[in-house]
Amino acid sequence: MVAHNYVFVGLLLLVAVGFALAPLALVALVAPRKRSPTKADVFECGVRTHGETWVRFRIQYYIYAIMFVVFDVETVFLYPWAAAYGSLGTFALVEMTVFLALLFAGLAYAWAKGVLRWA
Amino acid sequence: MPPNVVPLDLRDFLCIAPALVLAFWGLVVIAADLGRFRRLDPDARRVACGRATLVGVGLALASAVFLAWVDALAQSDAPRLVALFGDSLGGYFARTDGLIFFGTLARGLAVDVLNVLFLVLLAMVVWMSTSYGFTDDLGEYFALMLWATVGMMLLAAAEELATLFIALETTTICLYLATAFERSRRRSAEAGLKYFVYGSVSSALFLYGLSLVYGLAGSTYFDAIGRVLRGGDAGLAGNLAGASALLLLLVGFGFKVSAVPFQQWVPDVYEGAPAPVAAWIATGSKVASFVAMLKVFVHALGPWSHPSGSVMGPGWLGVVAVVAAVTMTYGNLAALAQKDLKRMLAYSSIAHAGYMLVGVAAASVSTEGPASAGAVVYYLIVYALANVGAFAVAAWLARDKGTEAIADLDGLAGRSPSLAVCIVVLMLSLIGVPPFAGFFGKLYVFMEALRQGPSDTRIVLTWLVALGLFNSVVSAFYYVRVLKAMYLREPSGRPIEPARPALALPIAAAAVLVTVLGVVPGPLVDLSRSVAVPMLTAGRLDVPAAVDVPAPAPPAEKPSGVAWHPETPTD
Amino acid sequence: MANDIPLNWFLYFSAAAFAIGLTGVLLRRNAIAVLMAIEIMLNAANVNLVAFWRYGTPAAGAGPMPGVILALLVVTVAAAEVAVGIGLVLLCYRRWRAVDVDRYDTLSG
Amino acid sequence: MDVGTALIAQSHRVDLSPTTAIVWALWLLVGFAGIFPGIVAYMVWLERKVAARFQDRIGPNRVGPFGLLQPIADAIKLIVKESIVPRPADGLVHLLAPVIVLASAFLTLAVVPFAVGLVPIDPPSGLVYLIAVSSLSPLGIFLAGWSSRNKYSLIGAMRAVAQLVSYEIPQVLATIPVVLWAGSLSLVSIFDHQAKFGWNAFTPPGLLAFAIFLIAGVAEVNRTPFDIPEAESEIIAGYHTEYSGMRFGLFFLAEYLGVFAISCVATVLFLGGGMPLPFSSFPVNLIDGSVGSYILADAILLAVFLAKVLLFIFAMFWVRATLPRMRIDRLMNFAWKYLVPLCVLNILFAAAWFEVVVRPGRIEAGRWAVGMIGVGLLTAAGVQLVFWANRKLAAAAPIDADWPAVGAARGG
Amino acid sequence: MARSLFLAIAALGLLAALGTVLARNLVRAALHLVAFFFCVACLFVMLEAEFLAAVQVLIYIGAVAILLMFGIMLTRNAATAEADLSGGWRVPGVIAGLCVFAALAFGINNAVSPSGSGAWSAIVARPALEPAEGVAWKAERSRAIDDMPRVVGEQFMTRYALAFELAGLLLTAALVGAVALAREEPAPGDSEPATAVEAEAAVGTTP
Repeated sequence: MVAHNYVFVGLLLLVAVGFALAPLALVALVAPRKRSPTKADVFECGVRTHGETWVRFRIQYYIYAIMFVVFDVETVFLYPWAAAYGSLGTFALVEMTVFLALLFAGLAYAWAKGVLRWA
Repeated sequence: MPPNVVPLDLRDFLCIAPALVLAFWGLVVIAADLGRFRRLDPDARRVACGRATLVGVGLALASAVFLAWVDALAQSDAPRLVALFGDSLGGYFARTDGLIFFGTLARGLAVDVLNVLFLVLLAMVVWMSTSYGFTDDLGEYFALMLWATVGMMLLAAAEELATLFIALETTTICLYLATAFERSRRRSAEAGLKYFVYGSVSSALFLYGLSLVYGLAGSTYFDAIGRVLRGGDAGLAGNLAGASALLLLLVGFGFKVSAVPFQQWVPDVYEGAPAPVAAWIATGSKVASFVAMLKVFVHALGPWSHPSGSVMGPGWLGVVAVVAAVTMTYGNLAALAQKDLKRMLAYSSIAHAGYMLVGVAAASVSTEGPASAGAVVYYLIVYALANVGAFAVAAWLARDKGTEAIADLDGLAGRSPSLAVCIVVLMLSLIGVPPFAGFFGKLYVFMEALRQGPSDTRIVLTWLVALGLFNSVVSAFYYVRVLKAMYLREPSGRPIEPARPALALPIAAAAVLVTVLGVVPGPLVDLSRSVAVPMLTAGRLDVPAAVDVPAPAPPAEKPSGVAWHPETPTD
Repeated sequence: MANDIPLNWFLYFSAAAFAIGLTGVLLRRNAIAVLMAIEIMLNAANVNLVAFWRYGTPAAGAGPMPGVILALLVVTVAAAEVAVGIGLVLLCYRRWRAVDVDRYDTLSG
Repeated sequence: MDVGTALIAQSHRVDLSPTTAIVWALWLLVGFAGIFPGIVAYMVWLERKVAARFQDRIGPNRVGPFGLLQPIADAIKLIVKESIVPRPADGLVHLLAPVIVLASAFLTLAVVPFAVGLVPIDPPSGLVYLIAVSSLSPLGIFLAGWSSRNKYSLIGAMRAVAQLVSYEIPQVLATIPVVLWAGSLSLVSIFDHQAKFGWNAFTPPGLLAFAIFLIAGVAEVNRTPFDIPEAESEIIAGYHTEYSGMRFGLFFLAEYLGVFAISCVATVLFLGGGMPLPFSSFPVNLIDGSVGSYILADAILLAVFLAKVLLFIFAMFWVRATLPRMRIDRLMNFAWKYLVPLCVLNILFAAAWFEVVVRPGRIEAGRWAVGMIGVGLLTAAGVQLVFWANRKLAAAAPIDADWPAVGAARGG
Repeated sequence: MARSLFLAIAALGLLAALGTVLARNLVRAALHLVAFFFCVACLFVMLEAEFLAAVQVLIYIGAVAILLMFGIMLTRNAATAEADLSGGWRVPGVIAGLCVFAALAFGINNAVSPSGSGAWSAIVARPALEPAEGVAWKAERSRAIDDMPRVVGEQFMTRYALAFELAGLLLTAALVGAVALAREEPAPGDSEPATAVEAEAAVGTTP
């Protein structure tokens, strides 16, 4: 059954987490621990940290993120289509072409608008 | 082996040609704006974009009219269709089942009439958008308006919840964005965010209700839901899950049609949005939502309206009646205090939602079946026409003053006498003064409400009508303020400039249409009645259109369509 | 996986998540936090849809998986809503330098 | 427990009995926990050796013969080093971040069919699972940068995430043709399909998809020339600036595990998994149902599989030793303006290939030739089109004025 | 076994949801949200909709969460992205939430079907699946579970073709609108520093 697979995934997840944590536990036992205020400072090329951590990011990040989200959702529609394509007729190709064209138009729009330019 | 997949009939796309044209045209407008029109100066670019958009709307309108003609022909003279278009296409057009895309969408005259309405309104809205420059992103703006219309058309035609949901979201998401398009002003961005927050919360609530309905009925098709619900008698009485589902759906639709208590966003959004967008939210979105609401509540959930024959009993009829009463009273009273034209129109549109909800309530208990929903359709048409005109006035003010205070209209009659007359007509129609169409809209809704149903529902509806009449009188006060400003006051500051055609034409066209429909209401009333029937019975081939009799029980070998009925352990 | 989880359990979970999301919408002032609460509500509805699909008996002619399809559409809509919502938040932020819904006060209502 | 039975049952996709399933799962888990980190450790060794050769050095040579014990020494060093967490850091999230990244790389490997029956799980939507778990790593990277409370970490993390998500799209879209031809999202079905129709990379759209997948894959694991996120000359060490000792080691491990996983996935999707010959189902057709035949076939498959993976890994080291880092703007441009349009076109080419060659159900020489030439020309034209359009657009508009073609056109 | 697993996942999920709503730090809230999404994905697996589970992880955790994080980073001081809970609304908000839950819980508990028989609470077992024979819908659903991506594809290409295309339109509209709105207006006095790092780091501390 389908869900059996995911028991394994769950176990694997545990293994992965364990695999990550085990050496860290070992580190906690073995490694030296000498705290000092300077050491615990945030690293800034040897300069004392000033100001807050936050920097104002450019809006580009959002634009790329939104394009990513849109195309990611698109794949959710593309995969089932691709899997079913063999058992469907031409109409499936037509529909998908329309869908792809719509999404591609979004990309072309962002392109033409000049927002795909970093810096 | 996978069973053979029933292929999609690509001819189905012909029936949504107007929507397809608009969807495609949105891309065309963006491309034109980014390409050809980029170098024009702002005013010329705006006009060019607007004209380009109008061309698309015109194409869509042509296809919608063509489809209306075809569908009318299918009812009257089907063989001729076959003769005209050949066996394949003509035979397809002549089909009368009224459903396409595997039953998820309706086709037919009802859809065509609504499409024509949407397109006419859209043309006015697009035209008035060219009157003043509120955004730099013109191509995007017009495309979003077109795509919102696509959503509205399909929302009004949806016969199934998944399609309904995605169409609803397409509409509202486009409108959230369009609301925030006025870059020069903070309030536009704020209105967009407010609209978004309220809207997405309400659609989350709506979705939850929808999921419960799906669970209860086991299907997402309106007709199948109706059939399942007709099979039982529980109604809301013993079924808190059903009650929650209904209330949540009501929240969703209540938000979209701006019924109290889900109206908080309305004044702010109408005020903050650019006037054409506000016009489109107030008319197009409202029309589509009301049609969808009629379908969901009367067609799918109709059996739950008043299951035990008592209006205050456990059905949604009582809830809707209360909401309608509160909505119209609140809208009218709040509108009295407004000094800003768009806020006044916002509250008045809340009030109109109240009147139309009376019509929804009436349609569900009608003695003459779905035909009485025609009253709501008629009301929607005249309301939308008058309101588009009124918002064009707001756009006029926004163009010259940047704000929309009613006081800015002072003394308009002296300078633009003909337009002032048009505005008078629009206001009178909104009040419901004969002989304008608004009067017949109200009359018709109230008449339907009065002649409905068994005695106990009749009492409640009678009270509703009485309240509605009282409210109409109240509404006269604030609409008349506009007239008073135009005719009785002298302009205090700089008077507004005369309207250019982009503003004058929508106002005049709306006024003319409202007058014509008021003087000769017959044809449109008949049309509304006749389209309301297929609208609310699509897919219901077993039921005669006029009478709402319970469907025969589903065949015995099927598991009775009950979603959660425990499987008997025999298998 | 054994078939012994009652349908109700899924529904309770989803109802609780939905209520929490709704509470979040009412409690939070930060627009992005409101957005997150809305996502919780949408997910709750999705759990409902899929649970009804898996446990329920479909009405005739409804297709094999209306619940799943609806859930996928909801995922799409949710993604689009977040994209649009954050866009609007950014727009407002640029105007006000604040994300609290309460602080936007140009409109009187 | 009888491994052979489990093998056969798995490859015939029969439900195992619970005990067999559990024991089999434990075997596989042991394999996962034991073998892959070992492989990764020696990948590091290999990289150092390879890089050294490219730079005319010897590389690690002190610890053990040929420096073979170097990875162990490295591990010990990482363990005994102090793990410094900056004072203002968000402790729990700081710990969680590398765990997420590592788990993402680990979980990816769960669906890889290393050989017949030697696949931990084969869910019907395996490829979506694969993409889904691999899309967890941007989250971990972001959290690493955010939790450190360091400007450079945060900038590095934001850049890394922007890059990862940009290249995830072409990577995902490049797998669509494969799914389309196999008619399934299960990686085993994709393997089966290639046993029947030849390796996917040996078709025109498949080749294009393969190339795109590889490029995007290299970017997904942040390796040169796409290692902007940890561009040490620009932003210190990117998102893991504030990581030291074993916690840094986990990121390191995850990166190499990622390289390994990407190579495995590319092998399965495009190079016919462990099959040594492109148009023959050679070791698979040895299987006659006996345990011995399974073991034999699997031995061959596994050996070839690892050889192919090694080839990929070597290629990545080669690229790293040869190419400089790309500038971030060009990096993003390349993903969105070249790869994504190409992928979208390629999906249509893949549909054409399906109609011509795959639809009949088996390879026919005539149709295959027609497909190779027709679809091949189509694909080549598509590539030309995208590059031409990019050049054209870059030259026409002030947009992308910094793109090399334009720079050249304007005389520098 | 399955029941206790369910209870554990559900409890975790609800805790995560609560964390999302209550966490003051926005990134922490988003992290809780990710945990909630993950629990929902686990529930989808328990409902044998593993395709949806994968999609849930892919879209919500892989994309939506990232977008939310970017949104948080772009609007506020990341380290102190504290968000106050609304003061005046706290009590009514909690009461409203509790009321909604109570209503829904009663509804779930007492749900009477339209035909008047049975209740949700009576369902323990899911309908068994019969691969080939049996009632048509059972075979249909069994295929849907075993081969979900393909069946979803078939459904989207046929029955829900319109919803599918509309989804595409919706995504495009969201992209176009959001890009148009978020696009940086080229301000005249705004001279950007030469390199990316400077641009990002220099603005630094101005709140």
